[in-house]
Amino acid sequence: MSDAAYTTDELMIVNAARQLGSLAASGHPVCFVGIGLPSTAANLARHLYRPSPVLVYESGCIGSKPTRLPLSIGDGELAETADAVVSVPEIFAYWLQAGRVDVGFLGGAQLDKYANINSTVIGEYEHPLTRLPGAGGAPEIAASAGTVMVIMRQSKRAFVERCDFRSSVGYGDGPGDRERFGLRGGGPKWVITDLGVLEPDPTSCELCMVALHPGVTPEQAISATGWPLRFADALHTTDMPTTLELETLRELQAA
Amino acid sequence: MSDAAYTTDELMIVNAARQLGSLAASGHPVCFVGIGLPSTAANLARHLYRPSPVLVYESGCIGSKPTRLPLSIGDGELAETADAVVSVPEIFAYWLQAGRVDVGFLGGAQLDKYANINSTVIGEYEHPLTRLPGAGGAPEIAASAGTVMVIMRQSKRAFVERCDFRSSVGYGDGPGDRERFGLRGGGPKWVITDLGVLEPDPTSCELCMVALHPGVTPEQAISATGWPLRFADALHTTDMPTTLELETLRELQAA
Amino acid sequence: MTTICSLREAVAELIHDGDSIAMEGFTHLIPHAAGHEIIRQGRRNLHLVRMTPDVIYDQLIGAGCASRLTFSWGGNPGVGSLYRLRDAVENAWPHALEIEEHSHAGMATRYAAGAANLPFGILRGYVGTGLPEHTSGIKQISCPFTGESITAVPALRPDVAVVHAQRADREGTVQMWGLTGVQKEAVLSAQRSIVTVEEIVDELTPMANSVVLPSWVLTAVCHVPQGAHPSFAMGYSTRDNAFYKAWDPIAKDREVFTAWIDRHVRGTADHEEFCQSIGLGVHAGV
Amino acid sequence: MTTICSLREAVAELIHDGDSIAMEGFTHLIPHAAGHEIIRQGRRNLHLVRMTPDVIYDQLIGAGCASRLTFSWGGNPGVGSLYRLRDAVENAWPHALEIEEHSHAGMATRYAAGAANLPFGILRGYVGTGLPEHTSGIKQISCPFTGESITAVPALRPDVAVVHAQRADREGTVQMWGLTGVQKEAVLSAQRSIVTVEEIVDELTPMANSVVLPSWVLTAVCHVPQGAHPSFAMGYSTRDNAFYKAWDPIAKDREVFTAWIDRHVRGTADHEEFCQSIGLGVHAGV
Repeated sequence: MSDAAYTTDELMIVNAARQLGSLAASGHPVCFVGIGLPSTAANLARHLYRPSPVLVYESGCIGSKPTRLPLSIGDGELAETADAVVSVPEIFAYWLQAGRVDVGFLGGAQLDKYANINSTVIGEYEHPLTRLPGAGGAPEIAASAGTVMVIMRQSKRAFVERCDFRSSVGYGDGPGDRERFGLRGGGPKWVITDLGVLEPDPTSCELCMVALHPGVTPEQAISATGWPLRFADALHTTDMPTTLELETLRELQAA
Repeated sequence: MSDAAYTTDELMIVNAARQLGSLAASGHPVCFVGIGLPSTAANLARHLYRPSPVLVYESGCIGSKPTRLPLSIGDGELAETADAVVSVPEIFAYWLQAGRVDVGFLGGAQLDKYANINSTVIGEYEHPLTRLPGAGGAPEIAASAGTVMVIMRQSKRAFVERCDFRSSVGYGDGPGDRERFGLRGGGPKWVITDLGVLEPDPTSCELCMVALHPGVTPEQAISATGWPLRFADALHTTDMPTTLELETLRELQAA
Repeated sequence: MTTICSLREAVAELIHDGDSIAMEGFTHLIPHAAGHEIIRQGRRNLHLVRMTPDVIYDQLIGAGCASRLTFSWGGNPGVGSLYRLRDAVENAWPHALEIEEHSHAGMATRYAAGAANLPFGILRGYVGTGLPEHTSGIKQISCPFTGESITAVPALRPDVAVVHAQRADREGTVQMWGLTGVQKEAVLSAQRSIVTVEEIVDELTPMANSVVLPSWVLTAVCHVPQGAHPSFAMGYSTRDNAFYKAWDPIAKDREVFTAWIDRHVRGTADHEEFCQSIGLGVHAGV
Repeated sequence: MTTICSLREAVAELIHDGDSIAMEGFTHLIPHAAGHEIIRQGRRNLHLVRMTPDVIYDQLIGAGCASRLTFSWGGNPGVGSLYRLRDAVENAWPHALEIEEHSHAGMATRYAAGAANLPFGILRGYVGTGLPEHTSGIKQISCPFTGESITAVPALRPDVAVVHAQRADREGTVQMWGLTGVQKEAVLSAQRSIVTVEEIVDELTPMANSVVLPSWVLTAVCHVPQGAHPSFAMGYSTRDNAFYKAWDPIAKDREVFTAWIDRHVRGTADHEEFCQSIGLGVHAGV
């Protein structure tokens, strides 16, 4: 299969779904998903892996099993196919904060080398160059989910040395900060990009490239990163999206 | 109608229902009711007065309209006929504590002259002579309901100078205590007994006899009270239960 | 005790210049018709409160109704920016908009505290983010039992809550189902409330996942079919995703936006005329 | 992830001597069969937690299973005293029972805090009563915004929660409806959980006023028809008011009580035999 046979969105979605698949081996991973790539990846994993991931939406749906991809987080299908529908205060208090979510998904406009994310403002807070949507559910997803998966396109503009604003915490300013902040969740474990996969170094907490997608060079990754990018010793290449993965994904998107 | 034509329970129920009826004139009074006499009185008032009282049960039922008297606070009929059924944490937080209840009902083993009530222990707490059920919903009903109606049989053993334990607060040790405790509700306004009706003196907060039931003498009331009982200047006699009141009540009880 | 009245009367009576108003609905059941009526009546200096400002507040902000916004996520879900919100924050157009920014969990906690008549609520949240530096109402307190540090946020007590629901009975008891978000808390936290409904019925039949708000906790109930459009009311309508996409170019340009508001909102007498104006049919019921 | 197993297995596996256990159900859905199984298996030194101890804890206390009780109202509703509870508190029979006493609102707040993974919860409560003097976990804290004094109570985090529900599906997702009290909070606050159900079905059809607990938050689900008796399960059974009244003379006397427990609980192998023993028919389903 040639490069042109899939889009970079599909590539990111397939790789995110695979990570969920690897977690599925030890039981249904409970995923707290937002709309867009995370929801698509989690739904793809639900079709590909057993035990299948459990989807929790911040709109209050627990265990949704949509047959088509939801267009918004409040899509009627999500409520209709859910095991339970609860209030928004409850979903955050009894489910996310309580530590019942295994994997949270985040994205944003900026990501720094400690996996902190900015989805609030570019520029100064009081006089922003660009006013972004804001933190939404991210601060508490980043704090309380068992692990966090970040899905973002890699570029010098987005992958920055330091975020203009910290909407959600990855590893703060480095080792020990999560503990200092009293954050219960494990923090970001995987950053899935259009170029490959980054993971935090276990010692320094700095995001390092652990895999590149087929055909991507280390130089491309370096030039798409705003900090001096390090690579894992065992840098590997991700598997090409399989026909099954792509067909399942496309059927889902066409439904 | 002779004395023997009604029981003292009926007398208390009818008089409690009348108080709710007088509140109904200014809109549906929202009543937080326990099982027993309060529930019976509130249901009687629901049949006799318009706008009818709204019944809220601590089991989570809001706006129950039982056709027969519930035997327990968790009677199926209460849930089936309710406008809404909510959780127990919600009924206490969003409804009682929020100040949405106009009238709370209380009773107990002991009542003192400042309308504090004991339903916890007779004797010392650590070595009780009699262990009673405990406070239940009473502390927060007494604190947060707009007003409180107490229904209790009057006797020297029950109407005491000072309660052995304070399960719920009336006026504490006198004027100013409710404010000092930060209690939002207005406190007990009526004590309906088998002998008559007591109300707190507006200045001293001490419970005074404002009415006696037909045929009851002041001496009877004095000898059934453990503190030097005072009487209102305008002491009146309650109206005899009417045929309509008694028939409606008995139909309810027979249903 | 609630009154069943027209939306025009409810807004005229209950929403005043300078009020704080919470119009809630999490994607589902967003009270758009009420937002339009506020624009029609020309309210000013409103303090808008809402977890997800969305298109409904983009319109109110662009129309000059608001001077303050309390929120946690301000975008057009699945589409992109709220350009009127951005223009107000970035360029003070049509005038400056003061913002007070929280997280979703924090906003939900604040509404719940308001509904429970508590002065504050607590959560594990915000710590390590940039929010506490810029938002004054975020403080750390110690657990009196464990000494652990926990975040406190002040209760929300808006002057008015506005929500949309599927139906009400003739006494004004309201029933909504499906995703009901933070609407119960918004209504119970507010001093006054307006509920627009798709339908008024003789009797509310029980529904799964439904929230019922008794008439006696509501101030006004208004019969406004399609009152959530372009959001939806499960059982009555579906989300008009095309409208959300079409909003993007309208909101991007001040003049296009103003012309749209003038024509479809200010230029119509009520929601029925608005629906005709944008070519939206009114459904036949559930 | 839940396991569907027998109640005997669930109790053997999940409830240990010395555990704190919360068996909840507010009049409706009280897990009596599970209480009997705990007596049968002879657990000791349990810390019993429950808003309304009721007949279920009267039996556990009288059978010598408990050394501690956390509660807010201990009576036989509509009937009178819990004589075994009283005998333990007043006379230390069969042995001393340490008590920790709260109000209903406080207990509900404590469960909700536990379910939300907060170390404490806040309410307007207890002030001016005798409870704070005798119960250590009641403290006043200041609102960090208004300075107002508010009551804090520690979260409840029982080792095991035990509840009864109408039904579960074959994966162990549980559905209960009608009055559901504080059961969701009890289950979500506990480390482990056991749910007994009237029926196991292929599919859970949606019901009004229902609470659904997904299989993955539960530890064990057990099929125990009539498992709430003498309490009830709406749609399956009605409250056995005669039993509650009949309990009064049984509980009043130590020997009569012990004989009853020996014969009907210790002398039966499981709930089915118990039902036969007391002459209770098992219903045919919803």
